[in-house]
Amino acid sequence: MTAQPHRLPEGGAIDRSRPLGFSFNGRRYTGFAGDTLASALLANGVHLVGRSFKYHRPRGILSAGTEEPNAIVQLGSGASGLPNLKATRVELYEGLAARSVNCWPGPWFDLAAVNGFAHRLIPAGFYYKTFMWPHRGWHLYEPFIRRMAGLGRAPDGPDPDRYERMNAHCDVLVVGAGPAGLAAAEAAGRSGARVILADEDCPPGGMLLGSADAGGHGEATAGLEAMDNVRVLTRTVVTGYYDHNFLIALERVTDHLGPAAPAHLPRQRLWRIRAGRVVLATGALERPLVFANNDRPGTMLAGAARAYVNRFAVLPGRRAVVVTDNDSAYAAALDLHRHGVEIAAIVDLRPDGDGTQCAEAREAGLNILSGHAVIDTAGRRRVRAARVARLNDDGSLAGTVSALPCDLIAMSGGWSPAVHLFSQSGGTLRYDAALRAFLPDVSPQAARCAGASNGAFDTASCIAEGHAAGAGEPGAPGPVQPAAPVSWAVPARSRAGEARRFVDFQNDVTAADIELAAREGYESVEHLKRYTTLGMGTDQGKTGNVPGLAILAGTLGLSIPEVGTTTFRPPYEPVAFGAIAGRDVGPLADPVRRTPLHAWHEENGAVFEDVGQWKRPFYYPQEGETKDEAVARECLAVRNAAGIMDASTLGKILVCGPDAREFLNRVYTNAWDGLAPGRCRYGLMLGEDGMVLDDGVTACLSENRFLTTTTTGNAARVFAWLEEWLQTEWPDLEVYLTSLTEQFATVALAGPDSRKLLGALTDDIDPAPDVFPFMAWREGRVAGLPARVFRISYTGEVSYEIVVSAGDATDLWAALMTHEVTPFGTEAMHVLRAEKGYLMIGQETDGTVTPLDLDMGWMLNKKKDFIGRRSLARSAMRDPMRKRLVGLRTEDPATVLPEGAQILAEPPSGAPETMIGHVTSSYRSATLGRSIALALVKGGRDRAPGTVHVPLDDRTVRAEICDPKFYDPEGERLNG
Amino acid sequence: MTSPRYSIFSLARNALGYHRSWSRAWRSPEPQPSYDVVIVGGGGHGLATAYYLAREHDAGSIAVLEKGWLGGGNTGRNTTIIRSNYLWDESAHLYEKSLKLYEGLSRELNFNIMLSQRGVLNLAHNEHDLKELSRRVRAIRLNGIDSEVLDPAGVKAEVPIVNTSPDVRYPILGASIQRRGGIARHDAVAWGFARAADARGVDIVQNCEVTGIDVSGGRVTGLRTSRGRIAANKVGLVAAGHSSVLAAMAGLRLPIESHTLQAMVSEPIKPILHGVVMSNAVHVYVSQSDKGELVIGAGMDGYNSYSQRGSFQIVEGQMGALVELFPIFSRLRMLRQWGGIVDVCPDASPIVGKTPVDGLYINCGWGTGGFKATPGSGWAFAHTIAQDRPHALNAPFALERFASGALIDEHGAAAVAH
Amino acid sequence: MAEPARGVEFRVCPPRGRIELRGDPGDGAFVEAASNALGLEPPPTPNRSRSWADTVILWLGPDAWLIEVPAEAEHAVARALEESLSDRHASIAVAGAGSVTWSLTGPRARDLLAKGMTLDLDPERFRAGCCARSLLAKVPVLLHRPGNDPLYELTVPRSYAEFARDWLEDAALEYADTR
Amino acid sequence: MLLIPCPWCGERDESEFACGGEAHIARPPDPDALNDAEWADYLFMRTNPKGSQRERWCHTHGCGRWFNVERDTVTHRILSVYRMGEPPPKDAP
Ligand SMILES: Cc1cc2nc3c(=O)[nH]c(=O)nc-3n(C[C@H](O)[C@H](O)[C@H](O)COP(=O)(O)OP(=O)(O)OC[C@H]3O[C@@H](n4cnc5c(N)ncnc54)[C@H](O)[C@@H]3O)c2cc1C
Ligand SMILES: NC(=O)c1ccc[n+]([C@@H]2O[C@H](COP(=O)([O-])OP(=O)(O)OC[C@H]3O[C@@H](n4cnc5c(N)ncnc54)[C@H](O)[C@@H]3O)[C@@H](O)[C@H]2O)c1
Ligand SMILES: Cc1cc2nc3c(=O)[nH]c(=O)nc-3n(C[C@H](O)[C@H](O)[C@H](O)COP(=O)(O)O)c2cc1C
Ligand SMILES: [Zn+2]
Repeated sequence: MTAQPHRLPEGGAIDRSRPLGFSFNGRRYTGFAGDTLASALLANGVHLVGRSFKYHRPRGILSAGTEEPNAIVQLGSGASGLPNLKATRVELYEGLAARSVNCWPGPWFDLAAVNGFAHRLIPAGFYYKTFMWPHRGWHLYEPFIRRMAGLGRAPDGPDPDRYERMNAHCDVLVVGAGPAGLAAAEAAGRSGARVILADEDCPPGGMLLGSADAGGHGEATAGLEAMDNVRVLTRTVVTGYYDHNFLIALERVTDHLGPAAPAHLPRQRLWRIRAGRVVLATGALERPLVFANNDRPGTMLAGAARAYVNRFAVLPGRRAVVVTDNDSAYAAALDLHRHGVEIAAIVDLRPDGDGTQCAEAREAGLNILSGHAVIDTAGRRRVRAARVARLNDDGSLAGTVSALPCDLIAMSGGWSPAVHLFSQSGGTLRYDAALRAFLPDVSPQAARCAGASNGAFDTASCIAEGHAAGAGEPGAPGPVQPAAPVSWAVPARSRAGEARRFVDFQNDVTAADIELAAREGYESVEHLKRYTTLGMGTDQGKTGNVPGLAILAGTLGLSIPEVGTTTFRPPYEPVAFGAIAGRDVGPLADPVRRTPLHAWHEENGAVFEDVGQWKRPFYYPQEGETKDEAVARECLAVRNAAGIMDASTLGKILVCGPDAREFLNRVYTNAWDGLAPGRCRYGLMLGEDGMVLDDGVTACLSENRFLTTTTTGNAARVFAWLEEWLQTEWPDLEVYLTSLTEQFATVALAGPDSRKLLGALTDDIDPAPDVFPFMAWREGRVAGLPARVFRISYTGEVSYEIVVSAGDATDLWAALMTHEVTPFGTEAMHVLRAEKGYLMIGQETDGTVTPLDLDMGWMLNKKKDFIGRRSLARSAMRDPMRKRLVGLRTEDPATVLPEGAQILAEPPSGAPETMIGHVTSSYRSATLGRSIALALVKGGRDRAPGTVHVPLDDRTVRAEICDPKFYDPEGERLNG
Repeated sequence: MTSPRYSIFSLARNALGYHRSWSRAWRSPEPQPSYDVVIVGGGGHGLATAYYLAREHDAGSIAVLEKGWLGGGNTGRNTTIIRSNYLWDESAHLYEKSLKLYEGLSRELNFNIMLSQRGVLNLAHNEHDLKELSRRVRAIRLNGIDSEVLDPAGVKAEVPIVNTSPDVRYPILGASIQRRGGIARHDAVAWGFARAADARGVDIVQNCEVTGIDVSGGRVTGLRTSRGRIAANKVGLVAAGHSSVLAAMAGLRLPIESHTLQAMVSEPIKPILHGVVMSNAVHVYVSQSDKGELVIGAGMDGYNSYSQRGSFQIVEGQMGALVELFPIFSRLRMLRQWGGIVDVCPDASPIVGKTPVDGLYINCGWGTGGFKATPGSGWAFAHTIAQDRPHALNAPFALERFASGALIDEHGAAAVAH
Repeated sequence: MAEPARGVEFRVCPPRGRIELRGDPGDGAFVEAASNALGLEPPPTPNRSRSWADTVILWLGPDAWLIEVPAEAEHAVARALEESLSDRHASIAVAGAGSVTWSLTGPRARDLLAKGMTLDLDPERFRAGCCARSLLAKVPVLLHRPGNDPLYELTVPRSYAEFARDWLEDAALEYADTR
Repeated sequence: MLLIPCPWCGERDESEFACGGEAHIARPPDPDALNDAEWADYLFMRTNPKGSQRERWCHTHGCGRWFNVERDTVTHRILSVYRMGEPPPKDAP
């Protein structure tokens, strides 16, 4: 096995029959199925994996899990590259190609390591104190700082992978499949509850996988798989805990397969889980010890070293110093020893280690140095020796320092229960001085921790707690271990050494930085975090936060609970943006709404406009036509002959009931009392603030039934608005609303020929103006189809809106097209209505415009109350200098003002100018052979006749205020 | 009380002593029994108010009371976008004043707030957006503020990684850009103002929650706090998300609702995005911090909240939009998400001015966009408190506008939170 | 056994008649008149359907129902309702052309829907005879479980139909083959 | 992500609902009787409490009904739900 010199000849949960080739920084290696990238690198003797964020110090592998701060790699390249992955969480596959991040040319020799020499100049927060020269000079420095910062690189193309989202419901969600989680899932499963058990690792087993006494969990898993009410999700990290027991989990569906992933499967699946109750059996995370140069490759957590030998059959070193302030590292020492690692010493910070553990270690012949500490290390790219000294009772250094040669330092600074999700749930934490850990206290949600995440650190109580939690029974408090004197940071021999005691490995935050922050007044733990960046790396301080805040507490002379923790926030483990977006990307990014005539428009070359989610034909260019030419042609066709437009997107609401009329009276500004069946009326709707909300035509179908039309963009909003008033304010009104927008298609037929055309298409509707006047509607058959025809006009021409069942729309359109008609789009409609000075909601209005501003005071009925009326009486609404609607004629008829252009009373004289209004609509009118514009101008038509000035980019255009009815002001053509 | 000047030289000098002799950036004083002016709320706006009061006015003794840690409110959790391209004159003038102050702030405070004027783009995705954008840019320019319109090619030139393909669900049809806009280091703004205010004698009292406001004869007389009663002649409420709660202590009702606004950061990556990109239509905005994370925001949660926790669906919408705009971000990962409590007014403009209670002033309602206003708001509010009348810059933003109807509707500017 | 089933079988249902009925279920006369016209009482229980012969009535809201009838009967049934309810406060609207209905069957039909819907579709909870309005991938839909086969009927507003179909087909790629 | 108990449909995901803000703000029966400030109070002023708030929600993408919810604005716990027109339950736990 020379290819993997540090692989044990047997053992481990790896599949030796499946060797896998992979590369790291361009060099080729082999590992086995079941390896992580980290374990495979260790098997090949690679400890130096990357460089740190700020000082570019050589870094190795600290952990064997998600808490990893150091071993950050870039996977793959190009569009499918993945930055910032933790080597400890990447499962090995054939062909995997990884690189170190944030170092150049590589981790072995990294140019930016000069930062390390400047270490002393750039402590925490140095950038706040400098880079202020010259005045506004930050932009000179920023690019350099930016280039130094950041870890991996973003892919360089669109993501080739798919992501899915899945909604799931369960009675019990169990997070974590260690002994506690397995027991919980089993107990909950037996009760018949719907259970989901999720674990970020694969296979299930939790810490058992990494301990020598593995086994047992296999059986438990098999038992679970036999229950149909239990769903086991492996490679699934529960990463966010939101309100009302909503959690998200990310399943890595094919990440571990690499290029062999089947194409039809998503790379990842985001589970959105609504759980009745949640059992958090998320285990505990081991903490590093803080001593000088504790970051050299070859220094790792004791539990991780143990996992590497047991689970992966990898020797993380040949000669180890185990350093600890608690019992758990003894098991690691023993396991390492059993697998042939020479234990140079177990260095125990406590004056006397625990009896049983010590005894076992002594029995095995291990050298135990109680009351000692590792105070420094030697080596550069790999640890060569641990410097060990005796500690006084107060934690200060005593006696001489000896160097213990070693290539592995396995350290344990105690365990932090993984309370992240519990805390995200809104749960409070309490500090347990005996365990030296924050434990879950009370959650406002149905959440409960079990096992190591609840402070139970032996397997039997984990199982017992898991069982109780799964079954929903009260749990018994676990055994409490005796308090141990502890030093959260081992002093160093020199000040330089003190400044190299790392707490947050990824962001290079040292104990000295924490002390500096405290000294400068950044005393709150939240200030500490933001000033030093402690815990802000990709690991979110899973290992370093507790030692960090403990050091702060020590510096300030406060207790640890007084200092408290920073806020735990989702996600527990980072989640790809693509996985959150799921399939809401590309053409599926947002629903598209299409009218029944969409296919025809598409086939006939329509250019579409997005109006909300709708696709509407904007104009229909013919071969070689520009937009302006097409629009002009369409407009002229309507003015001179006939045009048809798809108006199906207009909102249609059936208002039905004995109080329908009264209801309309309240929601529209005008009165509806006199509207007889067969007739329609234009209505204006305000918000309660008096601002114009929407407009449209309402037809009286029968005494108690009205059909109301809304603008396209406001259809849903108006429907909701009306329902809201009915249900919440006027439940006594007997009115029912039904949306008929989808049921009917509307085709507007407009132009002087339209009456004749309609006549040709119907036998039972007499279009003669005296029997079918303006603002009337008739029911009958058009082109043989049952239809309602409304004689209303938005173009100023004789015009009809023909409303048929959506299923009949294409037949109607086809029948119309057999005549001399020109299809026209929304842009021509905009021009035609502007020629008439008709307002368009959203263009002349923007939520700040009242009917008075639009000179539509005549629409305000004086005899009744209506929504928004009172607001129109407020003092600011009566200001004569409010902006009001006018027409504008440019001096030069060829000049088309840009919409949105601002208007001045005087020629521009230099900013800031006094603006008196703006152009709301502006077009070239083919009918009139000149430009026209509508505008909102202070004082409105009180300024007419008068000249205003419209500054454009390169010149100022003069224009005359005029009546906004540019075309046929008397409205004769309506009856034409 | 003078703290040493910060410079590369003081940094080097201190390095020799292993940084053991830096003094506190601000003191941690016990609250005095009485002050001439008490500012409630140690966010950027409150600290800036205290600073300008101490620097530009003869206001007597000043304290800032903060219930938690200074800068821990929205100042410490915003997406740091700074710009002054507002539609209405009133807003444009106020935000531009603020931007101007920002431009000299690192020097002024002797604290590097890392103002990075990298340009802010607002994208347009449909005809209606384009028209709005044209209107806005023209108004802004006539107010003497820089702003330009970009076509899709111009957008691509500014931000090469943005997807300007016409074949997407909501293609980019254009954009406006304010080149003087950008981002700044939010915490540094709070800390810099705190340090500078402290140096001018302002007492900044943290962990001091105001629990009651004493009013007698229509005049404010003092405050009850978690650290005892503090008498005051004048009180400025600058408590952002908690404004309604404080106003209620003085018997006032405000046209304000508190909502959660969420934000998130990605893992840090090498520089990839230079400017700040915002899109109202698809609802997302993003910039890359100097540390390398993408800082991303979107719209507010739809219900009132004082929880600093939001709903995941907002994040999902935000990510859909982001990946649409920047397909190459799909494989980057969300590192952390959080929420802040924003105080929103019906017209999406702030309230800065006097209240019906004598000696009680209010500065609130900045909603989703007040970080950019921090120095300007503090400057104008300090004037208002010191002179007992609003400055011309903030006079239009009085509470009375809700009765008169003279609202300053900036929904267009704030349709997306920023 | 037949051929190995595809994960989801997805079919467009033939056009059907639909009528949206609104009225007060507390008004006995309304219920009686509606029942007389329909031969079936509008279900008073939220999110339940009721069916007899060709007629299905789905609960949409506390005073709203969707009546499904054969396409050719749509207008006749609407007229019958109108007549029978002429003296009651009620609203009757023909709505058949406004939406399309698809049926979904197969072992992965539930998973397919769960990708886009937040409803709890557990077969024990969303049983035969259950119906609900909700959202599927931001599209307002009406989901109905008429019986055990077809498992689900999904009714989508007409304007969204093409989008929703694209979405479902894309979502089903993963289940194209369960072999 | 809230789980809102619609009085008709039972618990449904927040995405199906729209929040209508503070409840029980009745429209003044005679708006003309109010001065501008009083009208502004109805239009704009809100209690915006920190803690329990009575507010209106609509099950927009479900049964379409508006109803009242009593919810804690800090914990987001839903304390009670009652239909339009019903009085708020007293002393919800
Ligand atoms: C996610 C998010 C993104 C944003 N993005 C941007 C952006 O990109 N650009 C932009 O311009 N704006 C943005 N904003 C808005 C901006 O953050 C705020 O408008 C601004 O920071 C408000 O500052 P402030 O000082 O008024 O409030 P805060 O910083 O919130 O300060 C108010 C302080 O009052 C304290 N307080 C409250 N009650 C009491 C009491 N009873 N006693 C004592 N103290 C009290 C609070 O603890 C708090 O510290 C964003 C906001 C959020 C939440
Ligand atoms: N002091 C000590 O000696 C000590 C300390 C800690 C743990 N232990 C041992 O560790 C074991 C603890 O058992 P346990 O079941 O409580 O924990 P565990 O660590 O065995 O299992 C936790 C499981 O949760 C998974 N997990 C964590 N967070 C997750 C998330 N967000 N989403 C999905 N999965 C997640 C992990 O992958 C792991 O498999 C016991 O055997 C105990 O003896 C000992
Ligand atoms: C501009 C900005 C950048 C941030 N960058 C990071 C970051 O790099 N890493 C990190 O963990 N959090 C980052 N945060 C988020 C903070 O950790 C924190 O979540 C936020 O300030 C809200 O505070 P809270 O989560 O303590 O409530 C950033 C926040 C802001 C506003
Ligand atoms: Zn409902």
